[in-house]
Amino acid sequence: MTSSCPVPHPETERVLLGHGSGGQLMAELLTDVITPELGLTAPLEDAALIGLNQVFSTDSYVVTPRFFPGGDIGSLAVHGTVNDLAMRGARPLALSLAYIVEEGLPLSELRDITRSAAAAARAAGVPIVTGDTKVVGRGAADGLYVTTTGVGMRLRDARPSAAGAEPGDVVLVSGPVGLHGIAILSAREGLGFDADVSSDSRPLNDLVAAMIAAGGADVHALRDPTRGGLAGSLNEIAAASGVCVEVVESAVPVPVPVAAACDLLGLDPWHVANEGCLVAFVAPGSADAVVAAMRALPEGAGTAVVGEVVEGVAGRVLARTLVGSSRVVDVLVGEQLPRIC
Amino acid sequence: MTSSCPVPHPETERVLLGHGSGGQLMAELLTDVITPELGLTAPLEDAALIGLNQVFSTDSYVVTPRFFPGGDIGSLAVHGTVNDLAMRGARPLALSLAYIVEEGLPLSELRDITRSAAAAARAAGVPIVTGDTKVVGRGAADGLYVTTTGVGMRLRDARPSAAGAEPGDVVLVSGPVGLHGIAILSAREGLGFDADVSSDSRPLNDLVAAMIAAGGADVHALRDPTRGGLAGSLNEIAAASGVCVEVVESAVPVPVPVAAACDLLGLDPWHVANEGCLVAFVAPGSADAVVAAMRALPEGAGTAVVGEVVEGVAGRVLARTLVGSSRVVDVLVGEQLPRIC
Amino acid sequence: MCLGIPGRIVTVDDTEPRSGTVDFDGLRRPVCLVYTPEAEVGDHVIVHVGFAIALVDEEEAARTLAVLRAMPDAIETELGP
Amino acid sequence: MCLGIPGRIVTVDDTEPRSGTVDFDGLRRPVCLVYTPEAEVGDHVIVHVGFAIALVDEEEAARTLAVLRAMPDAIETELGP
Amino acid sequence: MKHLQEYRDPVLARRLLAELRTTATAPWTIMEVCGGQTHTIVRQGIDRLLPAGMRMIHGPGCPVCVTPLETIDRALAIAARPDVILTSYGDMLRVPGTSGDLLSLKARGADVRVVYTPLDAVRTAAENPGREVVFLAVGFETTAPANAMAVLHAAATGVTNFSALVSQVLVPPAITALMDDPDAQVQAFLAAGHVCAVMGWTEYEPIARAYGVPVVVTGFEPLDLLEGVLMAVRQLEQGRAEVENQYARAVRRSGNTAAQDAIRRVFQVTDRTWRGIGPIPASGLALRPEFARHDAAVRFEVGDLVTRESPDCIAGDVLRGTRLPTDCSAYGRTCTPRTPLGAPMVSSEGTCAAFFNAGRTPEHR
Amino acid sequence: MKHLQEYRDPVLARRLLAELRTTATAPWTIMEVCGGQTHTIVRQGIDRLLPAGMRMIHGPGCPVCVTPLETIDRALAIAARPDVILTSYGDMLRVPGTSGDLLSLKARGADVRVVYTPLDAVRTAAENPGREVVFLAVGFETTAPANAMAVLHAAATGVTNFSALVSQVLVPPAITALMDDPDAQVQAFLAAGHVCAVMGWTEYEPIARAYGVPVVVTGFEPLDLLEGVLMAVRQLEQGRAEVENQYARAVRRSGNTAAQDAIRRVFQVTDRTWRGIGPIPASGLALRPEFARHDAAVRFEVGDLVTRESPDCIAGDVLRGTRLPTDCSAYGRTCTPRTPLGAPMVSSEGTCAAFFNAGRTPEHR
Ligand code: SF4
Ligand code: SF4
Ligand SMILES: [Mg+2]
Ligand SMILES: [Mg+2]
Ligand SMILES: [Mg+2]
Ligand SMILES: [Mg+2]
Ligand SMILES: [Mg+2]
Ligand SMILES: [Mg+2]
Ligand SMILES: [Mg+2]
Ligand SMILES: [Mg+2]
Ligand SMILES: [Mg+2]
Ligand SMILES: [Mg+2]
Repeated sequence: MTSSCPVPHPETERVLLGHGSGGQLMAELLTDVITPELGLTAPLEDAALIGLNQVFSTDSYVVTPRFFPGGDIGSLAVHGTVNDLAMRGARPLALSLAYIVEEGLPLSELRDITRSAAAAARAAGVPIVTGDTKVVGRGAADGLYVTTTGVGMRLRDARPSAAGAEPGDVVLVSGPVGLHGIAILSAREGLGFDADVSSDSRPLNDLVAAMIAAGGADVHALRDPTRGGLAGSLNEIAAASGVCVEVVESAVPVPVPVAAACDLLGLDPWHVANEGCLVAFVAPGSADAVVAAMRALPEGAGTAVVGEVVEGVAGRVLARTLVGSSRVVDVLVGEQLPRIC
Repeated sequence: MTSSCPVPHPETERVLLGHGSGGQLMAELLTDVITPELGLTAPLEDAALIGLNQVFSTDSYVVTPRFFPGGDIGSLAVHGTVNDLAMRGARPLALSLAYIVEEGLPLSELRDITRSAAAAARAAGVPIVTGDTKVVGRGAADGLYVTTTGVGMRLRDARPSAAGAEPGDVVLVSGPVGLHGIAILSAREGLGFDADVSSDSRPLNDLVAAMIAAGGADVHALRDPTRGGLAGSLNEIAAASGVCVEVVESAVPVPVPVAAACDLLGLDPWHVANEGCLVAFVAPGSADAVVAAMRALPEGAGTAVVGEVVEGVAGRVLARTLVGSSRVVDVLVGEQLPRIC
Repeated sequence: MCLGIPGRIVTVDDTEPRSGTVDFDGLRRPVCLVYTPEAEVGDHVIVHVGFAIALVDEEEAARTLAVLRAMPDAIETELGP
Repeated sequence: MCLGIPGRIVTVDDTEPRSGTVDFDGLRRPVCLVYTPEAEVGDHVIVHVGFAIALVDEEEAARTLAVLRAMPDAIETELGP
Repeated sequence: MKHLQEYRDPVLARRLLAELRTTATAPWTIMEVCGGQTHTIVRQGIDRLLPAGMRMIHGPGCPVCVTPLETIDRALAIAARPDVILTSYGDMLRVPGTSGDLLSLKARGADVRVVYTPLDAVRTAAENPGREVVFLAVGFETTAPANAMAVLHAAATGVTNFSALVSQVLVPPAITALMDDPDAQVQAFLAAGHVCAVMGWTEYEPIARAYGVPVVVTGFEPLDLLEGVLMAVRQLEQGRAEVENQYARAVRRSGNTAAQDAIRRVFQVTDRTWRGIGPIPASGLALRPEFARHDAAVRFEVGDLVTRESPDCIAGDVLRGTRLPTDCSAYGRTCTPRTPLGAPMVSSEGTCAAFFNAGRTPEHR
Repeated sequence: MKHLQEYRDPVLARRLLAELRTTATAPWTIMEVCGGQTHTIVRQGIDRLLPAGMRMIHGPGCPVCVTPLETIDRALAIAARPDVILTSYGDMLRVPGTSGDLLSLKARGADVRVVYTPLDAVRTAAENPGREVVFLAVGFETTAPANAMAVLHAAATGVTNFSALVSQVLVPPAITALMDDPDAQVQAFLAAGHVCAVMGWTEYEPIARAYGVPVVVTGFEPLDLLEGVLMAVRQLEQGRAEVENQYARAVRRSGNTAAQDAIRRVFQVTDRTWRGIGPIPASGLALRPEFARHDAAVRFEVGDLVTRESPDCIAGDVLRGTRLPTDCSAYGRTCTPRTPLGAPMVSSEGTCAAFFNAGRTPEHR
């Protein structure tokens, strides 16, 4: 498309909501705008390494509504960063908690969210050691935004990386997918539905510790499929590792109400965000031991073997469909909009 | 005041803008709402210690406008966190950079700010190793908010702490005060003034390294007088250290246009934010060496001896006034509102 | 065309136009029932953009399924790819 | 009462009501000059809530300062506390 | 979900495919008209399991694809007004107009909101009396009853700041136009189950007769589609050309008469230009004049609209089924779901997007 | 800054203080009327340097302090209306009304904006034609010309959505009321330099004569104040009671006649209740009836206001100079700048806040 081409042109000058949705637009934003300026290579990992064994990760949380079935923005912000550290095989050591508060927020709500963040941190065994609070005027935020940052120390023998998947690896999912995103949607006023769904938001550091204990360096890749969902994480690992992944559609655990909500709204459950499960690529020799270790913990009880790394186009994720055919598993473009027609 | 008391009552149920202004309201918010829930002791330090020598600090930046004389939100966010690490005597090791972006922000602006943050980090000798980008809908943010978090390692012999000031300590200020806050005000549309003032935003880690090299453990307390200004930092150190501080009003370097803006708007220059100077409390035996080391660097060229720790009411800061009298140096209550009448 | 899925009516409300709540296996949504005046609590309806556009005929559904289930089994290897 | 500070007029603009820019030692602000019709560029005015409410009389200022500066010096120890 | 999960059974799917292979003796070409059916077919890879030579052609049944460019441009112009809240189904937000889409306009400050049902748009209007709430009322016969009820409800409750920008389209005239095309390759149709749930299937009987094409009213799940294809192939093999109903659990011959009544009360038949295809007589619905106060096209003067399509886009041929997306020179290069040049690349059931998302390349169609 | 920095010279300040000690032979009591002067005195600790026994009493010259509670409550009620943008000088935002202050109301959603000059409020109105912009027009004779010009400018340019909630007050009637108080302890006044820059000092001549009190028109810098005190003490020592002008660089005997004309065009003298003090005849300015369309008190019906002050607050005595803040049982306990019970604890030049911020305790007054 040349600039004189009199055709529809997509927005390329401004940030769209979809730039934050963990899909293709987001990848483009990072690749085109952010990482070249920072001199970073593609930010494929959940957390960065500092030196040999220290791990460092940050995330901002802007979830609406702030309270939802299964959690709130405070606990979510703790779990999210704890999990990003865990995805690099790290034991979390300390967290920071930074608030951006909109003028007018009830103090009681701020207290409740802080209490929830503190409880989540305690439960994950990580202290919140420092923080910050900024207040912006009415209308300059939507109530409260939270940024957590964590430092951690890699566990012995832990080397998981999005670029670590190898041919033959077994692909695991630690629990049902789509719960968090659907719980958030169901808690929103506008969509007017109500679902028997709670967010899966929870810390996964103990689960990862158990996996590393069982599989050591054979745990090749770990990822928590948050924004962009399962499809996003699988594609990121396939791309970073240069492998082809095949997933069996019927093996992926999608809870019934999640499937119903996706059917109703025209969403793809594999694109829906999760906050309490992980995708793992494990060398076949250690897969049984890792699965057993995962299933021994409550947060891994629903672990499913969903696929494997196969011969094929590098960076591609395939699904074996219900009817026995195959399709390419796509990443989200921008925001996931309810498909109605 | 009982609840049946038919008298004016201040807002106690909601967050006010003033809760973010680094004054008394902010202290109240931290003490009453945040720190008890987190189980932290009063968050008096710029950065937390993890273990013996690792330092960890976070801050969110919500400055309006995003570009101002002397900097922008990107460079500011880097300097702010680098400086908070430095105030604990640490060499910064790595930074994270988290964005909350309002839908509609020009991508070019995001690129410019990222470039500026990267340049600031390079200049300070600290890599930005990880980041995050969230997008919120139109009207749910004011363009862009930035949260930086840093980890650092304490320099040998460095022990500065807000609680470290001792009787007899010499009080130093590394440069002119009030520049940042007035530069921001002058860049705002609404106030309609225009000043020959640039923000002092800059990294202070080299300055601190020079101070520690010269004074070692005799550098008792360091603080960058950001929100709450010089008066806030002095009061915090006086309170945390349980000492009485006396400052000589005429010794504090207030640039002429800062004084003019404060006179015009009825602001107190000691309450205005800074982003490129520090307050130091140094044992008298090392004061000359430290001052000499500071003045040898551009960012410390304007170092002034402004006061000392005296006998007196613990936690109180006194000013020797121009006319030779004395007054208590107060902390800001809430936001600093232009005083007109 | 367009997305329409079956759900079970769990309440019929006293509103104008006629509406109720439809359950989709654990997800409930208010649905306008004005075009299915005969539908009652317990019935399945096909819901499209918030409207029930058809009442599911249970007998026909059973018949369709019976036909499908009566189909002879296939040999796996015939199928590809 | 009320905050009023002296600044020097640097421009007089062609507006209704009369206004201009006043410099306060490196800080400039638009100021309404309607109440100091006689004030010109270079003059000092006292500005209060965006209005020049008085033209500074340089001669009187010099006289006041001269009086103050003529005052005999004091002995430090007389002053307290 | 009952009446859903059963139709996704992989064992039954295999049996249906085996039966289809046994039944089909020729390389039949069948068109599913509906974008929802296209979605299932492409996502489940059903077309790749068909007997050798047999083809599914994906028809013009995606409202996102066929809504005229002029309507999109009009919606953009109306949405740009500061007093307007433009409401739409999520699907329409990324449809390219001549100079952008609604999502980009939103990023530039327009108040654009997604609704799940048009009644939500009426409620938004009631809640924002100082604003004009415009609903982009597109779709086939399925959305028409809902959109009609929104207008009736607004009129009845005096919500005068609600209006609809209507571009409803009708399936049977489109099928007729397709069959009149000398390039027509379609030998049988799967009619869209939900359209028929509303309208019944009597309109298809003259088409089947006139053109000698089997028409099978079909549901949306994998088994529905496989059975629909099988029923069509059986007719073809037997030389029949009738209307049959695979989707009997939801569709009656006369359709939903209450819904049809509402459509008739609110709308009247009009000529309509289909994006990519061109004008088709009597193929659309417009608001009746008595609802002019709820007609956004009447209420908002937007001046002359100059519409321009990409010269590379062959969406018309794709929608008519005469060419595949992979035949388009822009496909996967300048035209991707991220940067759609034509509407069929926008919605995931748009034919081009369905192909792209499934990783279809010219080699592997 | 020229005409500012010179009057902060510490050496000259010491000379003035020495001269004052030499001159004063009795424990004179002098009131500075103006809050701005109070601010300098307290911040510089000037009163603590005065000869033993000599006292400065801080007068009622802070508009934040004396604006009637009823006006604050009315501003709160108007600001709570969704169509209103309430504009105010920053000082007024924390002044406690009966049930809150403007800052809290803002946190609860009201659109409250700080302006530096009333002309900004008029501009805000011009820029927001769909909203009502109300300016809280308080202050003494200094702000009156600016506020008058805002009304004249809005009227001249047809900015009909601008209105002012006026509670202007006048100094001379207040001084008269103070001197009529049987508890009056004031022996001399420092008149407020900027009030006199506008009004001149002829109004003070009858007061000086009638009550036998020296009045010195005084500026705001440390040297101004010290010289003003010295001039008052000289009169007292010499038994004179005249109006003298310390602030000759800015104040002429007749004041600023252009400004006085504007005040007279827009305002008329009215009785006014001073917060903490009570009603004082002819002590205020109200908009003339011909500006009713710009009069917020006329335009906004807010129903009956029930105002209630804290029973602990002795602000009236403080403002009259008969008691010190440190005499108040609430001072520093339930009443602090963070939780002001009365207006003098709000603005940093309010007498109670000035005391508090300077760390004054009953022991160390
Ligand atoms: S691929 Fe794109 S350009 Fe080609 S026909 Fe499809 S929508 Fe048009
Ligand atoms: S200290 Fe407070 S309560 Fe006491 S007089 Fe002053 S304002 Fe009133
Ligand atoms: Mg992650
Ligand atoms: Mg992260
Ligand atoms: Mg994360
Ligand atoms: Mg901080
Ligand atoms: Mg909000
Ligand atoms: Mg700091
Ligand atoms: Mg910090
Ligand atoms: Mg900081
Ligand atoms: Mg992230
Ligand atoms: Mg904004």
